[in-house]
Amino acid sequence: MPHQANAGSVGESADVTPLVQLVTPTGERVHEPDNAGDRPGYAARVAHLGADDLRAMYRDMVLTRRFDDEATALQRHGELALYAQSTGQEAAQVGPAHALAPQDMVFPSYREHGILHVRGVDPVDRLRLYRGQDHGGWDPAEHNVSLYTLVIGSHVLHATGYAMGVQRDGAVGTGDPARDTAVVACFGDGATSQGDVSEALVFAAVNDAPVVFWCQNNQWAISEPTTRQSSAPLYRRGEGFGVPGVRVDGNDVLACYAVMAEALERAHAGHGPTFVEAYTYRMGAHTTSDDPTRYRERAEEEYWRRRDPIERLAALLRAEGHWDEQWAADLAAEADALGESLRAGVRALGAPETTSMFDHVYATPHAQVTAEREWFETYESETGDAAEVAR
Amino acid sequence: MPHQANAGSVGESADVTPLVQLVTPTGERVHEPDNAGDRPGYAARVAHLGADDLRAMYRDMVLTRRFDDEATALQRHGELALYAQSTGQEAAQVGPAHALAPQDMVFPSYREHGILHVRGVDPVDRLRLYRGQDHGGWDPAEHNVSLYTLVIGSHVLHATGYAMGVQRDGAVGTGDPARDTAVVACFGDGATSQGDVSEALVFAAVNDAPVVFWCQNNQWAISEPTTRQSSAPLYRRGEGFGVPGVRVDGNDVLACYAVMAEALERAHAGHGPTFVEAYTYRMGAHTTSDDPTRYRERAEEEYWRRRDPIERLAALLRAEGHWDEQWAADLAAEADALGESLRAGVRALGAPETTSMFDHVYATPHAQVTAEREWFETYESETGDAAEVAR
Amino acid sequence: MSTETMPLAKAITAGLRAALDADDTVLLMGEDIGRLGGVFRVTDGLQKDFGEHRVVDTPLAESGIVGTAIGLAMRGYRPVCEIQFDGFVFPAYDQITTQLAKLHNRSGGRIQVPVVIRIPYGGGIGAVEHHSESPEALFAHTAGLRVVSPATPQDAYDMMRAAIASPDPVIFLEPKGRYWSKGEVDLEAPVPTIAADAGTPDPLGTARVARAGTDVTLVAYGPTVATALSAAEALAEEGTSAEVVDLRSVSPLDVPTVADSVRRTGRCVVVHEAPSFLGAGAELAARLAEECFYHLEAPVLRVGGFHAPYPVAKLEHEYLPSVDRVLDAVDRAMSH
Amino acid sequence: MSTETMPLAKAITAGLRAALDADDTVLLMGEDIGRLGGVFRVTDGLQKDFGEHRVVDTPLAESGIVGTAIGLAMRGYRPVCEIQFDGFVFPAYDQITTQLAKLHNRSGGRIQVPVVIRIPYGGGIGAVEHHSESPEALFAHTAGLRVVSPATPQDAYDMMRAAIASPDPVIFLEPKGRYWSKGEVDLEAPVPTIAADAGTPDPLGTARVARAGTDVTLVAYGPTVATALSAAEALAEEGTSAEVVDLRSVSPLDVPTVADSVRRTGRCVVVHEAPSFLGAGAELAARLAEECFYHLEAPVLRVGGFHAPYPVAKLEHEYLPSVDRVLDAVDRAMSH
Ligand SMILES: Cc1ncc(C[n+]2csc(CCOP(=O)(O)OP(=O)(O)O)c2C)c(N)n1
Ligand SMILES: Cc1ncc(C[n+]2csc(CCOP(=O)(O)OP(=O)(O)O)c2C)c(N)n1
Ligand SMILES: [Mg+2]
Ligand SMILES: [Mg+2]
Repeated sequence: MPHQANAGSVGESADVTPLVQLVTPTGERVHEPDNAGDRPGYAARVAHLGADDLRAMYRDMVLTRRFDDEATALQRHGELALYAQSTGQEAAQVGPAHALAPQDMVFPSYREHGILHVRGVDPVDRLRLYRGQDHGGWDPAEHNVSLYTLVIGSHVLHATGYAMGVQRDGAVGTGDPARDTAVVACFGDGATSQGDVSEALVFAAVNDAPVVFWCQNNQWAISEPTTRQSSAPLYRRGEGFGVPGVRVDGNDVLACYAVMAEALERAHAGHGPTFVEAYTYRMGAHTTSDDPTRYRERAEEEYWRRRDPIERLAALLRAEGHWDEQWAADLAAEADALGESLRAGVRALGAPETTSMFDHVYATPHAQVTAEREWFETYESETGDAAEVAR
Repeated sequence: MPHQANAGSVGESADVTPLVQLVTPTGERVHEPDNAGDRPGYAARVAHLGADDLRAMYRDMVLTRRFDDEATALQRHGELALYAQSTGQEAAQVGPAHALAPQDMVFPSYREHGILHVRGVDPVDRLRLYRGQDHGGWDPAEHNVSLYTLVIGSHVLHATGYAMGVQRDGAVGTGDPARDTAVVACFGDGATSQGDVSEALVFAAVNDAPVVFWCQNNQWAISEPTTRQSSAPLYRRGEGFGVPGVRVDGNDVLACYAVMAEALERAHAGHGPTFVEAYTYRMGAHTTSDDPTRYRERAEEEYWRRRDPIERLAALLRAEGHWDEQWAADLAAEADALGESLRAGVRALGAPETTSMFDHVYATPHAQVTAEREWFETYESETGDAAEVAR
Repeated sequence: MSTETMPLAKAITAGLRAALDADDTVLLMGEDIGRLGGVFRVTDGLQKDFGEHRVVDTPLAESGIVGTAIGLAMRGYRPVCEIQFDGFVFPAYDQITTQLAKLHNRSGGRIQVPVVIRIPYGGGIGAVEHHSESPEALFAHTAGLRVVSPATPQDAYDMMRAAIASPDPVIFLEPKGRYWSKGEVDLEAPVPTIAADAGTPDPLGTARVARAGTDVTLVAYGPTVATALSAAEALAEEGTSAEVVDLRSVSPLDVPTVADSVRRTGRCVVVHEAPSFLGAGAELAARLAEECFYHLEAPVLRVGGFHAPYPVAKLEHEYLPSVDRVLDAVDRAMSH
Repeated sequence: MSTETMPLAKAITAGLRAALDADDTVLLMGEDIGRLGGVFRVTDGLQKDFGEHRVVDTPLAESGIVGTAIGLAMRGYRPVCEIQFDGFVFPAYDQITTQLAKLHNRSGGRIQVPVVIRIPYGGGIGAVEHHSESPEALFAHTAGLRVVSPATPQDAYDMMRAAIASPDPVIFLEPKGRYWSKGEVDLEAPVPTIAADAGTPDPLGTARVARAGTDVTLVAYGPTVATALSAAEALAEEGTSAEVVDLRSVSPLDVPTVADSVRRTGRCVVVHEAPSFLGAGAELAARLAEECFYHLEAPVLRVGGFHAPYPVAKLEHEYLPSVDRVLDAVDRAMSH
């Protein structure tokens, strides 16, 4: 993968696929020249990250992977209805998450387990939806992470609107790093085809909204390759709307950090939105219900297995002398502990109250809900636990 | 307005607004250099047009303007419910219409009176919808012009789907000028914000569909200036989808002809879609219900009145010695005759049969319609003409 | 109490103005609502007084309008979206149905999305296609939305302020054919709140008896309330006493108020412009049969639009429920 | 007559295959319908056999799918669109409601848009949000669309071919919870045509008496037909004879067939998964009251989903109409 700085510039022809990369697949640093303009180049944006920072990223990626494996196993054991893995996309999630300010707001799709992990959303809560236990699962205000959105693309408009609210709150361009707020909308390559995503680009551009469009191109939308969604590289999607674009190596956690840092800087300063295509790969199935052998080649999967983002960062840590066997062993133990507590936590989730399906339909009394709830309560009390009745 | 060839090339920075122009506002020819590639330049694409061709275009523009004036007057006299003028946009409609092959299919919005005129759609039929007489008005198959579409942007997807049908019919890339078929989708600057238009770009690009996106940027969407819809020039909208774009001087009928001819050539040859921004101006109100004094400056209207596309072509005809007073007088008489026959034709349209509202709801029997129609017929026969009953 | 006479449209303007004045988080968004004041001038003057950041001319994209309004609501704002005409709400249908209606529930009550969607709706104005439709049933079937329509200027004023104050999303259907009918409005009236009980002065959740009567109940809302009242007038001349109930809300339906009336009259005709087939009248007929089975002397009859696209303007008065069609239905109900 | 036993899903596959075989203008479009064969494998093998131009993997954009299908139909094709799950049809709602439903009418009959929209719908499969909904009322209220749902493999096969042959657009709701229930299918059966009269073998417009009975009429369609049949079975053991009518079509509703049954039984319970509020049961209740007022011994009762978002999988069997809830409603109807 060739490295090319200033990737998003309009001057590139569509045939070249410029890619911001700071670490090669074998773990060597890429020292790109500084940008021509007055802003720092991408390499400069990671220069301050020391061994501890890199190890923290590595730790988050490893724990995210473990979360994936455990959740997949839980699904296989019937504890979850479904699960969508992030395996292979850890760099494209942990990197940007590390660049966020606490007040920044993230709108995930359903696969951003790495971002949710870094933001501190409770691991068990993250599986409530996949268990069929809850349509949401956590309080968006607690960690500034909105809920999963399953209708592809819808939340990209919500993120844009939220960013328009941030503007109205005067929380951009103040120069106060604790106040200036950006919003991140996460979505996939397939989602770019949805009208809502294009409309979000329209609204974000004309309003200079502080939003980062973080598109993880994992090269598949279930069984459809990205070529079915676009004949132009996705990082260029925003240009014609007035949103500058950049393509980053999504398996390079430092490059993802740097590109997100730049986009956030723009947003915080009030300079408007950025579209980022993080070029990565969905190493697993679309979800636990999917069977990728029906539509893609094992050779392709093999190719990408050799580009595992976790191994790339491990190689860098080793190359730069930051690898420490004791630390690695501790991390493995921590991952085991996470797995155990996740298994226990998920299993401990009881079934919700049957009447809870009438909760929060409205925030205020609504005669139809009230009447039906009353009927149901009477019916349930008369017939015993209706849940036991087979259909 | 600076002329710049090769307007759509990706290499231009967003700040420049390159514009294909072949005739200046004062009627002088612009002899642009040929394109760098192997295709002819824009000037070369109009070189074959002789005096008769230019006069035919002029005639069509004048008759379109007269149609507008008469329809507006008919609305003022209560004969039409509403009317949307094309005044100021005649070059952006007559130019491309002259470039079409008979088998090409046009999907208009509601303002393409110039295109409908050139295609031969009966003038009275074109006003049935505006009279509140018919939701359509003509047979799309007769002149290969689809119906007006009032929901902004919807028909751009229909055009794209139609073009996908053309591909399946094997009617592209045959080299047979009587067979190769293109599809034109007409829409405005405001429409570019609709998700459907972006989705049409997605579908057209991945399918290489033979469709031309003909966007008339008349600088207003009712009261909103184009800056509320996009912060990038509209001709660039398609690039990030893989659809090349070009901006043409929409008040220059020859430039519009040339740019459309190029786009059609691409489509006919099977090389895929093109996005054209015809930069023009809505000289009148949005519709007869609108009052533009509430939102735009008289000075702006004045500026554009001096750039009237009809006068520009007249100046060219004069400059090149093609103006002929007898011909001009005949044309004025023809316009008068059109006005008269339009007035008479519209007035002669009776009211539709009351039961016709049940016609063509379905092409096959549908019990609900049958029952309601029967009820209505009985009710009508029992109560006399229900139309007379005041509400 | 200082009342003013004003058309329904201006009462809505007054309601918007009052809400903008009272609460900085209220903002209006829509196409052409700024300098133009909206195609019906309902937002006339508001951008001038409250600025471009509170009265926002949006791009021409209804899904974008509602989707960004949801995001603004999540950030603490109370957006009031204008959809230019009824027939143009459908590009936003997904955002309304899968997001706006469900976010409060999805979040277990942690998120509120107090978004109001204003839709000038209904026919009778001689317009072209897509400008005269009545889509209320298409929203009321979905849980999570309140669907309301005022019939008088006072209700328009009160219900608009109540809708904006509501923590739940509200589809606010403005009977555009009645925009210019006038009535008294008390501009000092308190903002009504949504109540748990029928019988409280809660115009977002309770019906209103617009005219008392004893022989037949006419049920209407929005634009057809005036039709029902005219029919009642005509019936009175013939010696039939009709009670007119103005539902005001389609979701929820105030069934107790209607049932109470029907138990007294024994007969009921529901009048709305939307197609009868699967319209609000169907639900009411089903519910009244359940609640008043032994009181009904005749089936609940419906006078509504037909199962056909809204017709061309030249035929719309054949399509719309007219006083005569209401009288015809009352005749049928009385002769049962 | 050569019949084969197959699950309902495979009967749909067979219907699609037969239509693709018989008519070159038929094409399938949707997300993941090609190599994957659709997430339910309903289109399994069809791309391999008919090619990428007839079985088309589309971009991820439902409005685009339906909008381009309309354009293809205008060019003479007969597109069959797959919407991956019920909850994802709403981005296409505008194209379906304002374009697909109305183009034939708008053009004065000059344009036909024979588009079929296949939607795996309904619950009971333990899925996450948006994957279990029943949106039929949201389509049936709009004139210009046919809305149907098969309950047996034979009907699935016949109705799919009839829908594709229909010159009108058809919303084809596939009861995904019953995809794997098996039945006999006659693959040589002629393609049924749409008829003007009730009583003809037209599965797109007429109901089917699935079980004869005398005491109460159970009306169902799609996934709830099996529920109603199980309830009838249970009732038979208790000595109550229930007739089960499988509507097959929600638009149009075959009221004569149901009314005929109700005139004999005097009691009726309508069962569907969609919320009762403003659902198809409401329309049927209203119509039956009109048609059989003096025959009804009890109000028409409805067993449906609640006015709440489709719940989490762990609660869906509380939400869905169960045999027990049907029996409860029959009890109430019988004791009226
Ligand atoms: C509107 C809508 N249509 C269809 C689906 C079904 N669906 C779920 S995920 C998916 C593919 C998404 O691909 P992409 O955007 O690339 O994200 P990824 O899953 O690869 O992360 C599809 C089609 C959906 N959830 N929403
Ligand atoms: C979906 C939809 N939303 C709103 C409208 C109302 N409307 C009619 S024309 C128009 C402006 C269109 O502007 P533009 O696309 O620039 O076309 P122009 O009228 O300038 O030719 C609007 C908002 C509509 N017809 N459809
Ligand atoms: Mg993907
Ligand atoms: Mg315009």
